This record gives sequence, C-alpha cells and structure tokens, in this order.
Amino acid sequence: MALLETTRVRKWFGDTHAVDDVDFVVNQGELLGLIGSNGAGKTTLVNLISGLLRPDAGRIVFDGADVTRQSVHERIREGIARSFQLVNLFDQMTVQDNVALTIFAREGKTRRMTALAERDRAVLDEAGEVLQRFGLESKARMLAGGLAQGERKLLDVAVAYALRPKLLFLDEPTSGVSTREKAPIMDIVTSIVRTGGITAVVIEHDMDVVFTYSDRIVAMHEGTILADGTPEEIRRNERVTTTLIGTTEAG
Amino acid sequence: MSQALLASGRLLAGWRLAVGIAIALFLVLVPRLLPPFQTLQLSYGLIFAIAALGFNLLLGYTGLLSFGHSAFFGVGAYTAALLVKYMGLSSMEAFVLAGALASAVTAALFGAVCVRYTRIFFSILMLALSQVIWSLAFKLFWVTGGTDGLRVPTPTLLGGSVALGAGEDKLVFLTHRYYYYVLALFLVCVGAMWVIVNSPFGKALQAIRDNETRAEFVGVQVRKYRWIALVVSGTFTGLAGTLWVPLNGLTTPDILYWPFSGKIVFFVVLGGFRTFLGPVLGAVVFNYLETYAIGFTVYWQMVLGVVLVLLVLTMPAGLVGTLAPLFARRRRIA
Amino acid sequence: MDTLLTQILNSLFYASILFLIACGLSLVYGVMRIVNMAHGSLYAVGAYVAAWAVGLVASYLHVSLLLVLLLIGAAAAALAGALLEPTLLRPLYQRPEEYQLLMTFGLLLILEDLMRMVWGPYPLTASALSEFFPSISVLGATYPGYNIFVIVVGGAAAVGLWAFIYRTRFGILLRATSQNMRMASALGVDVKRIYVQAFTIGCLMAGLGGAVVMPLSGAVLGMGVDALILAFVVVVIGGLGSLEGALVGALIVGAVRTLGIMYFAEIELAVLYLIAAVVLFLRPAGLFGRA
Amino acid sequence: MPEEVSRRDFLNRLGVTIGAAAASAGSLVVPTPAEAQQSFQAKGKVPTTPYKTGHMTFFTGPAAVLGEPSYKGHILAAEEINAQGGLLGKRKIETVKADEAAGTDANVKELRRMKLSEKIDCFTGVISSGNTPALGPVAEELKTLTLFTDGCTDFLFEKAVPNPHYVFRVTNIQSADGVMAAIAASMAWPKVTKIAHIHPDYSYGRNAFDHFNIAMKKLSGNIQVVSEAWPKLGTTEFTAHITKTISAKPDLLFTSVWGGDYIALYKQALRYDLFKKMKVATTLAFGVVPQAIGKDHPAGVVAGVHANYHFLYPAGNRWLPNAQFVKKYYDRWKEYPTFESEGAYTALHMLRVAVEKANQLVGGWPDDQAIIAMLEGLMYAAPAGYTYIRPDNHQGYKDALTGFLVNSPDYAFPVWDLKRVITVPIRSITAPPGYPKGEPTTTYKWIEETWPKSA
Repeated sequence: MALLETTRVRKWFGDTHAVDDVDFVVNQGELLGLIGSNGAGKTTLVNLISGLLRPDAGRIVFDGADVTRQSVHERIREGIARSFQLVNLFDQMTVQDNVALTIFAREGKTRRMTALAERDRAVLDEAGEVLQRFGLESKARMLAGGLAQGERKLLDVAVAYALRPKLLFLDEPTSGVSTREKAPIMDIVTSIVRTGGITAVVIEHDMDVVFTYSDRIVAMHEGTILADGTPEEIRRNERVTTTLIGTTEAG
Repeated sequence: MSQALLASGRLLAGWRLAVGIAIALFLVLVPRLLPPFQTLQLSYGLIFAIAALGFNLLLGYTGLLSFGHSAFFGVGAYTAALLVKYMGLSSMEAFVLAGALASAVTAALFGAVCVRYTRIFFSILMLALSQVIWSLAFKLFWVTGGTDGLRVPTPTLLGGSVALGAGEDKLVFLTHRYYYYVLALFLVCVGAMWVIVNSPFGKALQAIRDNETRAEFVGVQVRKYRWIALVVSGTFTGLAGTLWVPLNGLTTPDILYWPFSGKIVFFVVLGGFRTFLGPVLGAVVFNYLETYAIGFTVYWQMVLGVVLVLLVLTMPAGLVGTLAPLFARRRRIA
Repeated sequence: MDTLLTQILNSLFYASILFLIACGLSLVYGVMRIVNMAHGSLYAVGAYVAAWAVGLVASYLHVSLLLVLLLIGAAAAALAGALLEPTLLRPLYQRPEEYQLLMTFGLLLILEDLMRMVWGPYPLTASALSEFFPSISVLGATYPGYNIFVIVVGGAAAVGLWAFIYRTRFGILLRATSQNMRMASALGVDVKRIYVQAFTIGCLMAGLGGAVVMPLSGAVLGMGVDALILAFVVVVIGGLGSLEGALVGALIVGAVRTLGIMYFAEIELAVLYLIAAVVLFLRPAGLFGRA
Repeated sequence: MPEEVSRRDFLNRLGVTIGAAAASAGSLVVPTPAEAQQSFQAKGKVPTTPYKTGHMTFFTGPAAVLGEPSYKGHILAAEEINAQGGLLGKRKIETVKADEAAGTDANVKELRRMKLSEKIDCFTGVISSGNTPALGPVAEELKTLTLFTDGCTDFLFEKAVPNPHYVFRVTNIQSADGVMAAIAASMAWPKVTKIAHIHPDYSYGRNAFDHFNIAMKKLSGNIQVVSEAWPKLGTTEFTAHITKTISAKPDLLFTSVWGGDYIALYKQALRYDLFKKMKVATTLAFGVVPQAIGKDHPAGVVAGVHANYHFLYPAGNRWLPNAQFVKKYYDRWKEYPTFESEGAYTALHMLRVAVEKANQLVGGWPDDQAIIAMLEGLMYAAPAGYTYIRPDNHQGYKDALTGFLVNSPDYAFPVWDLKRVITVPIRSITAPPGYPKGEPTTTYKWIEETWPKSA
C-alpha cells in the first residue's frame, strides 16, 4: 500500500531540471533506498516532499491527503520527518534538549512559556528513551556542537525520529563518517523501521550500505527516475550499473 | 560517580541560591546602606536591566539583533505620559499595565513586518520602524509635545495607597517607596524571564537561534515563534520605559531615537548576551559607566566608544560570559 | 518651469552627495558583509580635513588650486579606512556580525569626539570655493555653479567606480570575493588585501563626499551621524551591497526629499523613513539587493 | 473685540525704541562704578569652603556652537568673582561642567549626580528647550538653587515648573523671538504681506512660526503664509528648501534656523540670489560666535540674537557693564561674546549680588532661602542692560531686542547696525502675570486676544 505518492512533480531551477515530472511511490513499512549521482535530484525531491521547496507542478499525496500546498509544519503533523545531509542540529543546546525540543514541538507544548522545560518528566523520560535507543544517553548533558561526527549523524536521525513520523527521510545518514561507524548507524535505522512501524527513505551514496539494508531501491538520474526495484533487480539493471554504480565506484 | 555528580550539582544549585539570596538581601537594604544618589542610580540600573532582559530574549535566545528597541521603551514611557495628559491618571499600576499593553501591540505590529527577516535585514528594518515612531513623537507635537516632551508627575503606587505626601521630599519617595516598587517588579521580571527562557517555548527560541531550518523541520513554526518572542521582548522593554518615566519626570523623543537602541545593545553586549544574567549586570554597569563618564569628561562619547571597542576585541563574551567561567574554574581547582 | 528645472537639479545635487556616501557603505557591505556605522563619521572627517587644509593655505593659493585640496579630505578618510580595517575589523571576521556592527558603532562614538577634540566646537567653512563658480542662469532661474560641479563629481564618481569594478582586474577580484569569499580565497585571491582595499575605497568615497559638500554646508559636529542615517535609507531602498542600488537609491531619496520639502513640508522627516520601511517590507533586500 | 489702531501708535504703546540712543528702555541711569562690583565687606563669619556650581551646556554635537560661549561666559564670571576672593570675598567658585548633548535621560541623572554626589551649591546653564522642562522639576525635587541661562521655552514656567521655588531663568523666553522678528519686519518693511518660513523641525521652530505669525497678523493685517519648510535640526543642505522658498515669490523669508545650520543656509541662499529676491528676518542669525558669520552675508537682514544680547549693544561707553564685559571677554577668550556668554556671565553675577544682599541682611553665609528671597525681584545692571527677575514666576526680564545686519570696516565679520537696534520692554510682548493659560503658549493667546489689529 502506498504511503506516499507523487504525481508528475516538477522543480526547475532556471535551465536545470532538478526534478522533472517524477512519479515516486513509497510503500507502507518499507525501507527504501534512493540512489543517484550528485545532482540527480534526490535531495531536491526530498525537499519537495518535506516542504522545504514548493514544486512548480505536480501533486504530492501522503497517507491519503494532498499535502502539495501544505507548510512544513502541517506536513510534520501529517507524519513526514527528515534528517539532513549536512548535519543540522541545535549546536548550543544539550543533546537531551535537542531531542526534548522535538518532543515538545510534536506535543504542541512549545507554546508553553510559564512552565520549566526540565520539570516535564514525561517528555524528559521519552527523550531519555530515544537517546538510549540511539546509544547517546551518556552524552545527554553535552552540547550538541561538541559531539563527534558519527554521534552528530546519529543525533540528527534521533531528532527526526523523536517526531514519531510515519515517513522518515534520511539524507545520507552515513556520509562523512568512517566505514566502521556506518554499520551501527544503519543498524539503528533498520531497527526503528522494523520495530517502530516507521517507513524510511534513505538517500545514500555508499552502495554497500544501500544494497545491504534496503527493501527496495529507486535510482534517479538527471531529475527523473531511472529504475525502481528490489536490490537484486537494481543490481542486474544495466542502465543503472553503467550510469550510476560505475560512476560512483570511479568517483 | 553519577551520585557524586548529582551531589555536586545540588551543591552548585545551593551555592547559587545562597548568592542569589545574598544579592536580593543587599538590594533590599540598599536604601539603608547607600546614599540616595546610589539608590537612584541602582533604580535606573534595575529598570535598564528589565529592558535588557527583554532585548536579550531576542538577541541571546532567538538570535535576532534588534536596532529598534528604543521604540518599545519609548512607547512604554509615552503611554504613561499620555494617560496623565488625557485621562488625568496617576496610578502607577495603570501606567504599567497600559505601558506593557501598548508596547506589546507596537511589538506585534513591528513583528508582523520584521519576523520574515533575520540578520542585518532584521536589524535595519527594526531601526527604520523605530524611527517612524520617533518621527511621530517628534511631529505630533499637539499630542506628544514634540521635543518639549510630556511631563509625568509623581505617580501613586499600589492602587493609590502609597503616594507622595504634600510637601514631602520627592527624593525620599523615589529612593525608598519607588525604589522598592522598581525592585519588586525587577525581581518579578527576572523570575518571569528565567521561566520563559527555560520553558519549552524558550527551548524553541534557542532552537530557532541555533538552526532555523531544522527548527522548522521539528515542527517549530519559526516565524510565529519569532513574532511571539518579539512581542514578549517588546513588552519587557516597554515596561522598563514605563518604570523609567517617574524617575525622569518627563519623556522626550530622545528615548525613541536610534542611539538609545544602541545603548540597549550596549548593555547586553557589555554583560554578555550568551548568559541569562549578563544583560542585567551589563545594564547596571553601563548606567554607572555612562553617568561617571559624563560627569568626568566632555569626551564621554569617546570613553564609551573605547570601552565598546575594547570589549568587542578582548571580551566578546561580555562581563558575565568572561568572568563566570573563571570563577567556575577557581572553584573546581579549590 | 524654472522651479521644476531647479528642483530637478537640486535632486541631482543631493543625490550626488548621497551617492558618494552610500556607495562606500554599500561597497563595504557587499564585499565584507559589514554594515559600517562609522561610515558617516568618515564622511565628516573628509569635510573637516578638507576645510582645515583649505583654511591653512587659502591666502596663498588661487581658488582653482584650492579645489585640488578637496582631494586631501578624501585621502584622509581613505587613510583612516586603511588603518582601521586591518587593526580593528580584521580580528572580527570570524565572529557573528553583531560584533562588527558594535565595533563600528564604537568607532562612530570615538570619531565624533575626536573631531571635536581636534577642530573644536565651531563650524569650519571654506565658502571661497563655492563662490569661485559663478551662479548660472537657466530659464530665468539662478542656479549655483558649484552645485553643478558637485553633480559632475557625483556622476564622475559613479562612472569611475563602475568602470573600476567592472573593467579592471582588481574589480574582478573584488566581485569574486563579494560573491563567494571562500571560493575566491581558494582560487588564490588575497582576500585580506581585497578587504582592506575595498574598505579604503569606501572611505575614500565618503571622504570625497564630505570634502565636496564642505564649501556649501561647512564642516559641523554631528554631520556624520545625520549622513549615516540618510545613507542607510539609500542603501536600504537600493539594496545593501549593490552599487546600482546605491545610485538608484540616492536618486530616489534625492527626488523624494525634494518633493517632500516642496509638497509635504510638515512630514519631510517621516516620509523618508516610511518609504524605507515600505520598500523593506515589499523587498527586504532592497530594489537591487540579494538577500 | 480688539480695537483697531495705527501701527505706529501701537508700536509706541508697546514701548518700541530704535537706535543706540536708548541704553535700555526705562533704564537710562547708568550704574555707578560702586554698583558694578567693587570691594564688598561681608558681614559675619563666612566659611572659606569653595562654592560649587554645576554648569551644563552643549560641548559636543551641532549645538556646541552655542554651548562653548556659554561655558566661557560662566568661567569668566567665576574668575572675576574669584579674583575678589570669591563669593563674599571668601568662597571661591568651583565649576563642574557637564555635556548637555548626552540626552535628557543622562542630563537628569547628571544633575542628580552633581547635587547628591558632587554636592554642588548651584546649578546653571542648559541651552536646549527640551532640557529645561526635564531638569527644572528635578532641580526643585533636589532643592537645588538653579539659574538657567537659556532653554527658553515658555513651557518651562507655564507647565513644567508652574510654581518655581529654586528654579530661575535669567534669559528671555522663546515667544519673544518670533514677536521681535515680527516687530522688526513690520517696522522695516511695512508693505510685506507674503511670508515664507524655514524653521528647524522641533519645538523652537514651531514656537517661532506661531508667534511670528500671530504678531505679524496683528501688526501688518492681512499676511499670507506662502511657503513653509521644516528642515530637521542639524540639516546643512538647504538647496530644496531655498528653491521652494524662491518659487513661492514671498516678500519676506522668516527663519529660525540657527548655529551651523544657519551658516549653511545663508551661504547656499547666496548662491541662489535669495537675498536679492526677498527681505529676510531671522531669530538667531547672530546666535553663534560672531566670527562664524562671514562678510559675504548681505546687509539689511533682521539678525536675531534670541531677543537677548549682541555684544555691540548697548554701544560704546554709554553702558559701562557692557563695555567692560566685552573687553574682558575678548581679552580672556580672544573672541567676542554671544547672548549665551552674556546669559551665563550675568547669571553668576546675579547670584553674587543676591548672596551679598542676603549677607547684609542675615550675616554670615546666607542659606538658599535667603539667596532666593534676594534673587526674587532682583534688578541687576547686566551687560545687556538691566535684568529683572520677576518674583512670581522667577523669569528674568530684560528688554527684548533685535537688529539689522551691517558690514562694518571695524570688524572682520558682520555686526549690528547701531542706528537701527530695536528694543521692546519684555513685558509689552509677553503675557502679564496671572493671564489665563493657553495653547500653544499663554503669550500667544494673550496676543491673539488683546493686541489690536493695526493697519
């Protein structure tokens, strides 16, 4: 069953057809890998779906509702969350507050200005649980800006996860971290998808990671969808191997 | 390990509480301990501190540098003056409520225009809007008295139960009853602001400050929260303006002109905008610095300028931001 | 008819002075992302130094030679800029922009008092220069020749600056730095040098503005602060960081002010701020700016 | 209903005099040297502690052109008094100075600091009409003997300090400026009907505009305001204002622009031939130090001095206090005094006289109440002429005056034409005591209601 469906979604930047009439489907409960070379339009597509950009044309339907014209805030309410390629955290706040804020926002509690945040046990407990799940509980009191790169990546995912989304976009969750750290990050991602009832779309450059963890893979090239299938099908797809995998390995 | 950490945390909290109580006690005793002039100076300092607290909700916690806060201070002051002129009121409570309300409305209007922008654009837009208010106060002389300003006679406090007696020395009134009035409101403001910055709302503002895009993507409606922050900030600063009027006795367009906004920025940077109490200390210290610079030399602007330049070069974290870690380290070593 | 023509010339004259002040402010912001609040004070330095230099030798030299002395005012402001940038601004580039704003605010306070310290509280004048140009008669209206000279200087400055920035090698480097400082730096551009040069040119223009206006309005305390606010309005309307914007902004403000004085004398003051606020509301980056 | 009388009759009734003949209306008696401070024998024991005065004036910003002479006048008087051993021959005057340019907020604080921390005995100075209404009430609160030497707004004693006890002001009030210019203009150019205005855009300019218009209406009948321009205070670029004025083809330009602004205005107006196209009357052309105005300034213009004082008048040796003052001032500062210098100088000497009189009555050092009692109603032979402090409102009264600019070979700058100095007893042009208060000022209301329309 399709959780998200885009119909002929388009975004052009001048002459660059970043996303060119794309029909993109994400099914309930799957972990989808989104691949493509730099500039293929992956991030633009995610930006369109998450609401950072407005499409020039096309329709985005999420969980039965048309979200094309909705604000970021409304889409989050609907259940779309995302992380960022370049880590996007609240650096001057503690790790715990990064997650707690997300929960406050989700619960609509950020409107409260007459109660102390640290007195809200329910939120703090939940934040603690999330951090534990991501193995960050020992860093709870540190400033987010002081974490190591791998931990920052994890926290970035944790912040998005704390929104309890139905659909989670992870934009290169393992880029910039050592090979050794990649597996633990992806293990956590997989486990939250499997046990948390979350659907996830992972944009990735590391083909090992993609082919190991994805249920299904969509390959993009020059703003359009090149191929769509199981890891096996994609691996055997010649167009993908020549245009994408080859280039990735070379570059 | 964690036990020890918790204990030391509790110790730290206890130590802070002790210092806080000691300072509060000192503030209460000031009229008995210090000469009237110093009490007056402190009244000014505390009032400016309220303005600075409000301002810093924007700069320190939301990441917006306003160069137009003179508008709110001035609106607070002019509201009291206009209530005197047109309604013959003299109750300080009426002034405070109306001043806070009027500055909140002004901030709401400014916010409707400004919160779409950040950084220098926000600063300059605030500057331009505050100058519009200034030119109104300046031009509508039949309402505002133009540059002659409007007089505000000594108000009555606490619903009229505390007032300046006939033939009584106003200085005594200002340095005792009015000082306590200011002190009480100051403590309320510090408490209220402390709760605000530590509330979920305050966390949301800090998130906006740190990372606007991500804040949007955890569901914080950035513009709306900026707008609320501006309204709260303007209300505090406006309240300060209202409290200032009885001390000055007259309000003129001076306090609406942009250099007064510069002064408020100065308070906060002097104290340190990354800390909660920095702006409070900065306002009090600046008030002394300015008063004595003016008393000491006709080149007082240069004195202030040199202080500002040195501050930016050598103490960007401000007084509290620079000194607090030093104290903390000393204690750790001891 | 004669009034219309005169007022058009007045607008151009005022716009010339505004452009000289505002273009430097804009250039400095465009390249260095600093809003220089001391810019108006450097304009005043130009006026004071020029008045002082002219006063020193007025009795020995022919008036036409004194005109050349105006350049000394511009040079003094440029020198001040060349000294200030490396010593006081350079340490701040890694910091949030609030600090740069505050630093220049501090400089403003210092410079204002410094001028009083050096040249005293009375205005300095050198009106012999403005008398040197006879008033001319256009369509029955009398128009001061010196004002025409100022318009010519303003126009020449605009053309010169444009040619400098779009036609010289240095201009290319300047624009590259302005668009992407990191990239320019990575490509081997000496960003430090570009910064000091840009700041110096900005101050030079401000000083020139002060020097050419001095024979008409004298050098008076507080002139810099006034000029700063007007220059702000100009660049806010035209767009921070854009030279075209500074030119168009100056022309608009010049014309609006003249119209305001002519038809809305009562609210002359508020009109400019309101226009700036409206432009900012509609186009926060100004007419030619990029946010 | 106001009657109709001829202009000449009405001016006579006001007590207008022209020329240098009258030293000062109603004060033709030249003070004897004895009165003009000779050695004075104090009664009783006088302490030798210094007498501290606080002098606040503009030292920075555009208004420093007015502030500097004020300070110089004050210092000169202090030095003179100290040369005699100080007040009562014992108490040397010490001066604490403060910059008025810091703004009302800081000025109020500074006055409090001076009184409470520096323990000044007397506060003087203050130039801006925006500051006296702020400082006056504070001085009363602080029980500080205060002699303002400018800050001449009518608002001070009408509203801000309606019942002054400690606060005095020795210089003429603002409304006199507009009225005097109107009197001068209507006498010199009786045919003028079309008026153009250029005024600094703040209370002073507004006040000049109102009072000139109302007085002119009474003096000249149907006048018509054909042009108004309101440049911001501190404007030095007047080309558009000038063009507007010329294009309205007025008979007369009336302007209250002052200081560096006025210098810029007249220099630019010259280039547009403005002075050839209309008559010009000012309130403050001679407000700055004389040498700041160039000889290029056309003659014949009404050159106002804030209705207070010009160093050439009373002229020559007719009025010794002025001749002496100008000489001493010039010897001390190498420039000629302005009305601000005279105000500050006179204020301190009036204080001296009041202290001396009080000493004669009570012996020893008199307290403030005794000094105040002596200041009230004090008549003093000041350089500008007799200056009288009205006991009911503590306002100093002296003849209001204005004059016409002339270029004399004796001076390197333009001065007054001594044959055409106009003086009017101040009581003729300000509302009498107890007149019902009105808007914008009581004097305005008084003129409107009581002056006859003359033709």
